[in-house]
Amino acid sequence: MNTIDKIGDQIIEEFSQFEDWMDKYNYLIELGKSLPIIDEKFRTESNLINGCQSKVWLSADYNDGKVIFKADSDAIITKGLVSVLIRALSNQSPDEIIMNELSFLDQTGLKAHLSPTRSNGLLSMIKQMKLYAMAFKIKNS
Amino acid sequence: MNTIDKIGDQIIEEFSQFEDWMDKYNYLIELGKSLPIIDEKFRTESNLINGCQSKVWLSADYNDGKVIFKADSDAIITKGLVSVLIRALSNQSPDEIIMNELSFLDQTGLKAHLSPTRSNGLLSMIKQMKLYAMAFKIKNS
Amino acid sequence: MNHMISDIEKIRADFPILATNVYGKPLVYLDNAATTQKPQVVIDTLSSYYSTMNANIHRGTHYLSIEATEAYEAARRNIAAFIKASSSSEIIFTRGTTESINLLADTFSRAFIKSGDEILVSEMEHHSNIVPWQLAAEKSGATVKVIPMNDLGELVLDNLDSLLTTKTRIVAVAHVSNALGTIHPIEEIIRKAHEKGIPVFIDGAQAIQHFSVDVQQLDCDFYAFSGHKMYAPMGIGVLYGKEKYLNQLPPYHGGGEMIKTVFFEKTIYNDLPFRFEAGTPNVSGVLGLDAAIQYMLETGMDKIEKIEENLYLYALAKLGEIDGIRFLSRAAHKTSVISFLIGTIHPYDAGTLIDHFGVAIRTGHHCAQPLMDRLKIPGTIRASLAIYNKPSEIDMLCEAIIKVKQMFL
Amino acid sequence: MNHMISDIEKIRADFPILATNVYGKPLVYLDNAATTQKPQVVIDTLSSYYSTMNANIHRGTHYLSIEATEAYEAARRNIAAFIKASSSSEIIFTRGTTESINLLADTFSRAFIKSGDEILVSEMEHHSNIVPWQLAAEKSGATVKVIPMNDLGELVLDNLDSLLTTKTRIVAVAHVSNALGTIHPIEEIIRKAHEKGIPVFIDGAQAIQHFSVDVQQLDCDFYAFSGHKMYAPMGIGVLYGKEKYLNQLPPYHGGGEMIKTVFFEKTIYNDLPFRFEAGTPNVSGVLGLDAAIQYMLETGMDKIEKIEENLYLYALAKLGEIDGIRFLSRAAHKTSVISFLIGTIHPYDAGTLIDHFGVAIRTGHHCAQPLMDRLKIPGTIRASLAIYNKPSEIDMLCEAIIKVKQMFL
Ligand SMILES: Cc1ncc(COP(=O)(O)O)c(C=O)c1O
Ligand SMILES: Cc1ncc(COP(=O)(O)O)c(C=O)c1O
Repeated sequence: MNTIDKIGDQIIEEFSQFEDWMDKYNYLIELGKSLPIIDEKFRTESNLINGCQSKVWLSADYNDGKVIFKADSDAIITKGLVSVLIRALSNQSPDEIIMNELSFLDQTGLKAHLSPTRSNGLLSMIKQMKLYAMAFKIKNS
Repeated sequence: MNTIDKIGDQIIEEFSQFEDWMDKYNYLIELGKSLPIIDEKFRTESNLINGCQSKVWLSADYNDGKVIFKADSDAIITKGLVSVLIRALSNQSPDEIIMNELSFLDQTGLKAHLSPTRSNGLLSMIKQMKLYAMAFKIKNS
Repeated sequence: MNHMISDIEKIRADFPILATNVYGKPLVYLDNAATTQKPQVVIDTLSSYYSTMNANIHRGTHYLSIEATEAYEAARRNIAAFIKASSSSEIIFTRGTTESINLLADTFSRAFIKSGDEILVSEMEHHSNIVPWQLAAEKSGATVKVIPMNDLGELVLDNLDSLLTTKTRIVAVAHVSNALGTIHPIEEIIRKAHEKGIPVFIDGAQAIQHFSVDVQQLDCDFYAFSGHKMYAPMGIGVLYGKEKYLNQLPPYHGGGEMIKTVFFEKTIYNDLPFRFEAGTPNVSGVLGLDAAIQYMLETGMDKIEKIEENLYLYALAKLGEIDGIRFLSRAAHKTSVISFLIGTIHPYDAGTLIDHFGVAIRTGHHCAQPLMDRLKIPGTIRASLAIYNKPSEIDMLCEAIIKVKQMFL
Repeated sequence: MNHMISDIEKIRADFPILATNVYGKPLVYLDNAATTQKPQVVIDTLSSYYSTMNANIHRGTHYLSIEATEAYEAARRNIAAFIKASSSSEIIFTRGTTESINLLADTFSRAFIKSGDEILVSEMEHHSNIVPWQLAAEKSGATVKVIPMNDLGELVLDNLDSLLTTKTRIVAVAHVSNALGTIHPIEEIIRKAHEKGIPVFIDGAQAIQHFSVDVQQLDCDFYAFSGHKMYAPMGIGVLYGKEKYLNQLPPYHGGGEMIKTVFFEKTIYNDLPFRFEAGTPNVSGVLGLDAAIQYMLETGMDKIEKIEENLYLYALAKLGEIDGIRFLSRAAHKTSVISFLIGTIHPYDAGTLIDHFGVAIRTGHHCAQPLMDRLKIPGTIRASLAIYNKPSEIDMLCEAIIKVKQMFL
C-alpha cells in the first residue's frame, strides 16, 4: 500500500467517528483553523484558483523527490477540506500524486464537496496539484 | 338595417341549411368554383396578399360612390370564403365597408377561418378591403 | 397576522414541493430570487398541454395545431394585459430575461449605436444586464458608463444629468436589484432620459413577481422578465418593447416563423412580434406562464405585496435581534430580499451549514460582482421571500444562523 | 406484422394524447416532423421535477440546487453518450435547432468568416438552416452558395468539388430533409469538405428521432437537434461541437453562468460548455430530454427504425393505390416522411378537409420555400410517422383522401 492510501485510511477512520453532520463540520472547521495560513507572498493572482464562491490559493515546491504543497482559502470549510487534501498529497512523489484517484474521499462523506458542480474550487485544486506533480516530474527526469 | 348586414343575414340563412361540415365545405367549394376568376392582369405582386399557405389577389375600383372588389385565390376553399366576403362588401359605400364589423360571420361558422392565427390570408384581405374603402373615401371627399 | 397565516397556509397547499423534506427536515425555501417554486395549477398546465393539445403552431391547418396556436396567442394577450402593454404585438417571447437582454442589446446596437456612443447601466446590475451591453459596445465601438450607488445600497442620481450625454443611446437599469432588493427610482431615470430623447430598458426580473407593473405608466421603452422567477416554468421569458422601437430593430435569429418568404437571393421578414420569434416556440412554457399570471392575479397583486411586506418586516426584526448580523442594504424602497453577513463568517461557510438545517438560502456574488467589489465583500448571504413563506420559516432561519455562529466561535 | 402491432399498441399506451378525440373522431396524428407527442414518462419527469427538485443551478450551495445541478449535468453526460460525443463539454444546451444554428452562424462567422468568403448550404434546407447563414453572410460580406437537388428529391454532389472552393469556410446541410424525408449523403459531403480542411455543420432535427447518430463516426464538426421532435418537451435543444472548434468561438449571449468574473473594465468568460449557456438554464427541459432519450433507448433505436420503416412501406403502398397521388420524393434513402399532392387539389384545401376527418397532417411549404420554388409548387401535403403510428391510421388517411377527392370532383 502506498503512502497516500495509508494516510487516506487514517482520514477515513478519523471521519468515521462522527455520526452527526455537525460534528463532522465542526472537525472540518477545526482543521481549517489549524491549517497554517500561507504567507501573504503566496496569495498571488497566479496561485489563485477561483471557485465561484470561495477562493483557494495553492503553491508547490519540489524537494528531494517530493512535492510540497501549501494552500489556503478564504472560507474555513473549504480550508478544512484543503487541509485534508494537503495532508494526503503533500510530501509525496510526483508519480504517487499523479496516479492516485483519492478514492478514500468516497468513504469520508467529503466526496460531494469535490463534485464538478460545486462552487468551492476544490476540484480545480486537485487538478492543479496533479499538474504541478506532472511538471516537477518532467523537469526532473 | 344597412345592406351589408342584410346580405349577411342571407348568408347566415344559406349556411344554416348545412348540418354536416361536409355539406358546408361542399358549398364553399361550389362558391369557390363559381367565383369568376379575375383577369390575369390583376394577378400582380401588388394585388397579392400572402397568407402562409394560400394566396389571395384583391383589386378594387370605385364607381358611383361604391367600391367594387374583385378577388381570387389559388386554393378553392379560400376562394369560397373570398366569394362570401366579396358578396357582402363589394358594391357598398366606403363608409359601410369601413364601419361594418362583419358580425354575421360569427353565425355562419366561418369565423374561425378569419382568425389571425390562420394561414390563409383572409384576415389580411379584410384589412386590405377596409384600407381601400378608406382610400377611396379620402380621395373623393 | 393570524388572518394572514391562514391565507398563507392555503397558498402553501398549492405548491407541492413545499411538503418536501431535505436532510430529514421540512424544506424551508428562501431562495426565491433565484427561482420560485410552482403552484400545482402551473404543473398541471404542462401535463394537460402535453396530454391533450400538443402541436407545433402557427402554420398548421389541423385541429390540435389551431387549438395550440389560439391558446398561445391568447396567452400573449393576457401577458400584454398583465403588464398593461398597448398591444400584444409588443410582447416577444424569449427563453428568459438573459435572452431578452441579449436580443435587445444586439439588435438595438446594430440599429442605433455607433463608435463613440455611450450605453448607461448602473453599478447594481445583474451580469445579464452588463455583459450583453459590453459585448454590444465591443462590436460597435461604444463605451459602457455606470450610474453609481451609495453605502445604503441605493442608486445615486445626483450626476444623472451629466451621465446622460448627447452620446448616450440607451439606459439599461434594473427595476429591482437582485442582490439587495433595492427598488430603483426608475420613474426619475426614465423621465430624465426621455427629456433628452434617450430610450430606457428596464430589467424587471426581480420586480414583476412582487408588485403590479404598468409599462405604459412607467413609459419605459423596453422591459424584460423571466417566467421561472414568477411561479412559471423554466425556459420562458418576455421582452416587451414599444412598437415604434421594435419596428426599427433588425431581425435577430433567423429561421422558421420569423420570415414571410425565403429565397436564396433575399428574405422577407415577418411582422411583429413573430419577426423576433424564430423557430418552434415553447408553447408549453407560454401556457405555463399564462397560468402563473392567472394564479398571481387570482391571489391578488395587492395581497402578494402585503403578505411579502409583512413577512419581510418580521424577518428584518427577527434577524436584527441576532448579534453580529450586518444588513447590506438600508435602502428606503425594497422588496423582500434580505442580503446580510454574519460577523466575519465567510458566506460560503454560512451557506453550507445553514443548508444542513434544511434552510435553502443563496450565498455568493449573486451574479453582481461589480456590486460586491463596490461593497468590498466576496459575497453575501441572501434570503429572498415569496408569497408562500411564513414566519415560522424565518424563525428556522434565525435558529440555523444562531447555531452556525456557535460552530464558528 | 402482427407481432409489430402488439408492440405498437404497447407503445401507444405510453402516449396519453393518442386517446384524444378531435371532431368526435379518434385523433390520427401524422404531423410528427413538426413535433412529436410525449410519452407519459416525459410528462411525469416535468411534474416530478417541479414537485420535488426545482431550483436554480450551478451556483447554489443548498440541497435542491445541488440535486438539480447534478441531475442536469448527468443529463448532459447521457446526451453526449447518446450521440457518441467524445466529451460532455461538447454538448451545449439551447432552445432548439433554430437557436443552435443561430448561435453557430453568429459565433463561427465572427471567428472565421470575412468579406468574400463562402458558406455552402443545400437547396433542400429548412429556413432555419438558411436564414441564419444569410444574416451571417450579410454581416461579414460573405456569400451563400447552394448544393443543388435533382427531380428525385436528392442532393446532387456531382459538382461538389467545384462548390468547395478555397473561399468556402463552412458547409451547413441537413442530415434529413424535413420536407421530403430524404437522407442526405452527409458522409461524402463531410469527407470531401474535410479533404479541403472545411468544417461541416449537420442539421439533425429530422434524423435524431429516427436512427442512431454517431457524431464521431460521422466526423461532423457540429450537429444540432430539437428536443420537441424526439419525444421531449418544447424549449430545449442541443448544439454539439468538436471541442477544438468550440474553443475558438467567441461568446454568444452575455449573462450569468457564462462568465467567470465581471468588471466594468473587462469580463472573463467561463469554460466549455458553460460559456455558451448564459442565463438560467431550462433544467426541466433538459431532464425531459434525458427522459425522452432514455425512452427511445429502452424502446431500442433498431426497433424504432424497423417499426417506422415497415409502416412507411405500408403507407407508400396504400397511398400509391389512390389515383392521382403524386409523391414528391423518389429518393433512394428516406425516413418515414411522405410528401405528396392529390391531383390538382391545392394542399391547403386538402389539409383543411383531411383535418375534419380527424387526421392531422401538415400542408404548406414546410419552411423550405427554396425547395418548393425548385419543384414549382406552392406546397405539399406531408404525412410524417413516428413510433406510435399504426397501419389503421394510414388506412384512415387514405379514406380521408379518397373522400376529399370526391368533394373536389
Ligand atoms: C435582476 C436580474 N436580471 C437578470 C436575471 C437573469 O434572468 P435569467 O437567468 O432568468 O435569464 C436575473 C436572474 O438571475 C436577475 O435577478
Ligand atoms: C430540418 C430542420 N431544421 C431545423 C428545424 C427547426 O427546428 P426548431 O423549430 O425546433 O428550432 C426543423 C424543424 O422545423 C427542421 O425540420
